[in-house]
Amino acid sequence: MQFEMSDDRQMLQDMLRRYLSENYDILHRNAVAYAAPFHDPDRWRALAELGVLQALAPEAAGGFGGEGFDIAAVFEALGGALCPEPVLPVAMAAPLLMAAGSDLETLLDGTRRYGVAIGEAEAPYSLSGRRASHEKGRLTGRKSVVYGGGIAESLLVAARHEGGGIGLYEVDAADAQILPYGMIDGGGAAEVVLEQTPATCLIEDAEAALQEALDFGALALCAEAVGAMDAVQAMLLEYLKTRRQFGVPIGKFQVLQHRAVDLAVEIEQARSITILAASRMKEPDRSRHVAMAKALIGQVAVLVAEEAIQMHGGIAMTWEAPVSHYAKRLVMLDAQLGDRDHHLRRLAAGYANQG
Amino acid sequence: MQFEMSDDRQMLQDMLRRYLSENYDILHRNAVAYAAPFHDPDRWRALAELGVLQALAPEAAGGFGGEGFDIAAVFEALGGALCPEPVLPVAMAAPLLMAAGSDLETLLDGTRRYGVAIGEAEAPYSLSGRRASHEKGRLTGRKSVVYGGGIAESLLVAARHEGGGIGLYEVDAADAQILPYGMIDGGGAAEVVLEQTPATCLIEDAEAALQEALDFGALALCAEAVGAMDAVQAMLLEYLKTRRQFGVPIGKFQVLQHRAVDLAVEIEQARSITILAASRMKEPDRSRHVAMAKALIGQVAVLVAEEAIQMHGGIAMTWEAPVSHYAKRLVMLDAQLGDRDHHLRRLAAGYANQG
Amino acid sequence: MDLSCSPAEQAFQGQVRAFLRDNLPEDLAGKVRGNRPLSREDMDRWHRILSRQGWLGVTWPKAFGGPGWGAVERHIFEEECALACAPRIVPFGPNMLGPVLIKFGSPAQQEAYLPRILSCEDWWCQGYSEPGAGSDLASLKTKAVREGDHYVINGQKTWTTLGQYANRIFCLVRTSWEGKPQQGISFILVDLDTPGIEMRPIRLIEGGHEVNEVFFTDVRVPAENLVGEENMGWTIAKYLLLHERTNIAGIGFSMQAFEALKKLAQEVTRDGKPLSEAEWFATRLAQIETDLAALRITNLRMLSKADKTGAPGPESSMLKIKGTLIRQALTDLSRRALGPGAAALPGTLPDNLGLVPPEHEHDAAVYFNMRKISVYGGSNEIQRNILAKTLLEL
Amino acid sequence: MDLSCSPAEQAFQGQVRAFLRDNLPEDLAGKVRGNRPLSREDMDRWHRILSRQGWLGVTWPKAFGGPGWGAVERHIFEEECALACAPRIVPFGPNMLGPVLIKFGSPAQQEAYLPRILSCEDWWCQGYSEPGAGSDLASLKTKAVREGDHYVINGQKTWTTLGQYANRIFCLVRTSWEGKPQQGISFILVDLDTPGIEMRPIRLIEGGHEVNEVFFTDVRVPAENLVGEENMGWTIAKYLLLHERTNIAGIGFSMQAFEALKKLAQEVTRDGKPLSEAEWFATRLAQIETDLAALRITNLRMLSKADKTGAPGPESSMLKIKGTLIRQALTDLSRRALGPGAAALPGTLPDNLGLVPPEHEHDAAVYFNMRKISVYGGSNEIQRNILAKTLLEL
Repeated sequence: MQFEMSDDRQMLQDMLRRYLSENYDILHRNAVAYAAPFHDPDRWRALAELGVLQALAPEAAGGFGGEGFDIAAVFEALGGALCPEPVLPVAMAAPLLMAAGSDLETLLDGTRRYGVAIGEAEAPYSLSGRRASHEKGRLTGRKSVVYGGGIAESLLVAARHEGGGIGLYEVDAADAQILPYGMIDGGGAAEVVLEQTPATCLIEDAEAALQEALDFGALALCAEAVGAMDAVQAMLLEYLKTRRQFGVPIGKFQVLQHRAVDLAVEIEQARSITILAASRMKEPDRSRHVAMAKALIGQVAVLVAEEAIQMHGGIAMTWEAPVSHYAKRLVMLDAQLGDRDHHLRRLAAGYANQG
Repeated sequence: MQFEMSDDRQMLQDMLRRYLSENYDILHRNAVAYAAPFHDPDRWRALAELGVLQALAPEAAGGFGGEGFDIAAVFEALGGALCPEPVLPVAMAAPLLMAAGSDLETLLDGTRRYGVAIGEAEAPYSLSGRRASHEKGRLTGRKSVVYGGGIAESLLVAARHEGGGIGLYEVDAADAQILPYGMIDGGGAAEVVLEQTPATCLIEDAEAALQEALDFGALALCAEAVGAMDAVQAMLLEYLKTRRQFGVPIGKFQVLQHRAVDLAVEIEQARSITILAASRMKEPDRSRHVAMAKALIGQVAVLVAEEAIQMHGGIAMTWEAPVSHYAKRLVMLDAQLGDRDHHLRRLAAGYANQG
Repeated sequence: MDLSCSPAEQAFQGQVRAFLRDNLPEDLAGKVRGNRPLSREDMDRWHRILSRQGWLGVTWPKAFGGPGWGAVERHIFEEECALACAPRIVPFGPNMLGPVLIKFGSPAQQEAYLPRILSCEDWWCQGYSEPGAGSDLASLKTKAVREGDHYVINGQKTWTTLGQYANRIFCLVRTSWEGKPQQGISFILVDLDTPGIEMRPIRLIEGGHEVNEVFFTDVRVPAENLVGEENMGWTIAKYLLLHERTNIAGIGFSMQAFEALKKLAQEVTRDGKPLSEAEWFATRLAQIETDLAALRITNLRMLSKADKTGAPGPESSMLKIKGTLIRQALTDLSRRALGPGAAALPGTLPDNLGLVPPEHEHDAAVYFNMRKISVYGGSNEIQRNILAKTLLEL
Repeated sequence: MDLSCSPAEQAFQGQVRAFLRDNLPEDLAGKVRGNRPLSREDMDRWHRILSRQGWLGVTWPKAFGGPGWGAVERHIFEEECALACAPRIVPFGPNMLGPVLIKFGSPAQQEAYLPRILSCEDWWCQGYSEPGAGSDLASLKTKAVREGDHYVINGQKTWTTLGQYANRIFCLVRTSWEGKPQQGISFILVDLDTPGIEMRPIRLIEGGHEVNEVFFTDVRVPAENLVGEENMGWTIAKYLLLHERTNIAGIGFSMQAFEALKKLAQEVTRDGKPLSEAEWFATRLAQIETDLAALRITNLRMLSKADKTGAPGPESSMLKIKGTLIRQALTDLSRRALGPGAAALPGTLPDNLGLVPPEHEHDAAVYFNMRKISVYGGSNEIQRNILAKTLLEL
């Protein structure tokens, strides 16, 4: 057993952190994150040139990573800087395109942006219950909250095929009706309305591939959260040490000390479960470990956000304070790709069959 | 609106408190509570003579109370002294015997002790799912954790009748196989094994009467818990003020202050929900309010017990410290007549029908 | 014990309901129901409607133009208003300054300002907090120095809610540096037109503008604007804190929010079933309904006690703590009911998107905005400190 | 990162499993599985089996008769033992005094006592806490006064676990009243046969006898029984606290308890359905399994770090806090799974009652008994104080 990051990954992560701290500071981030198109094409190209996207796919597919710990290294750094660029769809599109035997070159060099359209309004998290459907090369239905959908050129869409199973289809974004909007925690998403929209079938029975993509996406979100939580903890400790009330730094108050300690404990737990999930991405129990990770991350991230606001007091309620933006991201990412309730219930269903 | 106890009830409660503090102190209580028959016949008679049992039934039935606030006044005092005598079966038997049109005299003067046998091992809380059954004047089945069952002379038993509904039957304890045992939080219960046991049918379709008895019993437990929580809070505050560590009373530590405050807030909430339930015992929404009360009491009582132990430190882990016995009672009463999960789920089921 | 309303209370409740039915504009109620921002005109319109009815200064005695209600009547009024989705009364004039002037103001001040509050001519805001002194009011630094018949004020206030709409501000200022820090504080009224005052918006976490910073540079205020004696500001501030914060538990708001949430849970389907029928969600509804039912009784018990003893005790801190936690739990659960669509940013949504029910487009914003209620007005931590000292005597 | 076991680690794990399979008596495992009290003979039997294998002093270097394991091997050993329901090693001799003597003891002390620990001839107990000093060890009062070549000890110790089985006790005693309170403390070894010692049982909340009070009245102890220098007891106590508390998170115990709970949930039916299929119960299982899976990794990460830096950091306090909370959550959920039958008092149950599964008759007692783990060994509050200071530097 050993728990150090490999040198290669460490180098990539350090480089990415440095790039973001120099080129994507919170002011730039907020300017990009809350106004259409919720995306900075120049910085996006730069991220691609750094190899950030290639780190999300294995060598066989033209990348140089693609393992759980590669995803984790990249997204931890993105989370630390609260970067709103749509890297998540890349992490999810890569396993899908690989499963389909498609070429990943334009995905990994950042020149073609993909949206991964799985969720629907009435079935945001579970694969079952898809209503969008495929018939004779055309898709009909509505896919909901497609992250990065507003700027995507290609959409990878999950839809029921004629046989009742769920297939994976590629749609040219120009052929679909795309309704883009911003997110309260930064970045953009879109509703994708399909009405007899031409589509290419990539995989006929795609449940397994879609579950893999969902798992990779969820792992990415967990790592992003860990990066953001570390940043919040640093801000909080700094604040507790410098902000004075009643004549002393507020970090001297035992109640705040204990609450800060409880957060630190939970953040270590969140880091641990993310490491565990990252280590299982090639194993048969991948989904179960990802569900554990996303469930725990959902709990801890919200706790960290709420407690950080409470302990910062009024200042964290302001737009000007970076912690408020981190808090928003930490709370809202629970609702992406399955919230804590969804994943706990998935895990719970696993006990029934063991009798 | 007014929130004062009526003079009569206040007088009864004061008298009962005084009697218990003089005649049922913690040493006597522990001696009775943990050794067969888990019952003190002399003190029992004295309680009956004080009118404690008569307060649990209305005048029409030979008592002088029987309203929600009467139950609450009596059980709050019993809880404050941690009295292990089987008064609960009286509070539950009274509405059952009244619904059956039976005589309550020997119940209310304490000369005949009743056990109310509703729960079964596989259906401890809900009325549906009874397996004990009635056929031609005889009962067969097993009733589980019948409080006071070890010393009861009469048993009021819920069992399925031939038509599939649930009836109420009276069984002479001498005719049943009774397996008595003690409880970890004091007092005694029994398993009641019925094998073609002769029984008198009191009510053919008794669901409504049984639900009423369960609700009165649950209200009694809520009030008992409030009495016990007040006692624990008093012990805790005393301890926080007198126990010194690191040179100061431990009540000066902000962390313990805030945790004691949170307990105080929750205890007031527990008191409020019990008052609310007591006020609704004659209304159509009685069961719903009792479910709310028992659910909240179950949460708060366990919290108070666990926090009181933690803040007392090691001393609360000892048999010698009264707080340990209060803590045991507060935790275990959640499991009587429906725990917090059971009642929350009952309440939850109510939202589905409102369309 | 008798938890039912007396006939008089029932009649009063009927009167309030009838008034709301007949006078609350549906467009205002709709905005409140949908948690959409109210404009100054919206708020003003509702204030004037209440004023015409004589129900704006709900805590005021009749002699000063108030309705002369007791605590229970105020409670009924506030609960009914909240359930009907009436805009809340902006409290600074009617609920805060009004009672202070009635208790501590000179007859001239009462005559000058009280009628203008009821007539909605004046819109007051509050100058309490300072950047360096959030919950620690005693350490405030904005100073007022007496020069002849004026005070000259220099310093900075913050968290001034709706200051952008106000024409006047009441402030706590330091008039003495001697003795304990609490002792040198005074309470003063300032016209916002006075030269040297600058108000700057603070943008909040969810993007809204409801609070401000106020900068004072050599602001000359007539000495007669001092309320009470010099250096008795702490007494006035404590009076305000303890006696006149009506509806501190926000029961009515939570009851309305709970009803909205229950309705939402019946509307939102998840995997083919309404959320209200999903046990994991419905048990949370049940938990909140239970907590809220208990808090409502706790509130009434304390009101009833306050009516008897003449003043609310430190228990009001309990109402603050639990009331804010329940309100926050409600906003949390609403947001979660909406799934990933909750995160859609209101101002950026295409029309008729239908991603979430229209009345819930602001739920995530409200969730973040409502984090403030456990921070301001004495944070929940401060309330616990107070309770430990006063109620538990630790 | 590589979370898989190395081939050497896998081989070691296989060795431990084989040993347990071949040597752990089923009656002992059954008692542990059912949470039934172990007798002195039970514990002693297991100690001797381990001793024969050379695995009793798990933290000891080979030179002193230990196995010379690293942190990961110790972790594997402890986890496997717990999963197999082996009795835990009573830690006072092998895990506490042994390492202290190895680090601070004189050669004579090492020679006299270490072999007797491994041979199970000595059963040590601990004299740390005093009635007035629970978590505040610095304030302890039991005094040892030097008289010639003896120390004369007077005072009282408490919470002496399994002292009723011990023949020796190691104590922290006050040897000086000068300087800071920590500075005047010494660490001394006492034969329990020495005149003037009285041991009295303390009955615990659930009725069990596992701790004691020890009274010292003019107890004369040879001066050579002092470990280290006079007044260096605090250093030794801290060493013990930081370096030698193996398995502080109790992961293995929790893993075993979780498996038992999962099995219980499949056995207990409630209204016609096993609890494991009831979503409200199964989600709690999932929560605990998740917390525990995370803590296991947290533990391994910290072990791995400690193996590199040579000493565990303050992070071990994290393991204590979270480990105890998870163990308590497990006992809580077990008790609740049993419904009202959980309350049945073990000693009073008729034979073959079948009220709850036989292995779970003690679950409520265990729940109450396990409240102690967040109190003793430095309460969780003390651990948070330590972490605030050392890790967060607040």
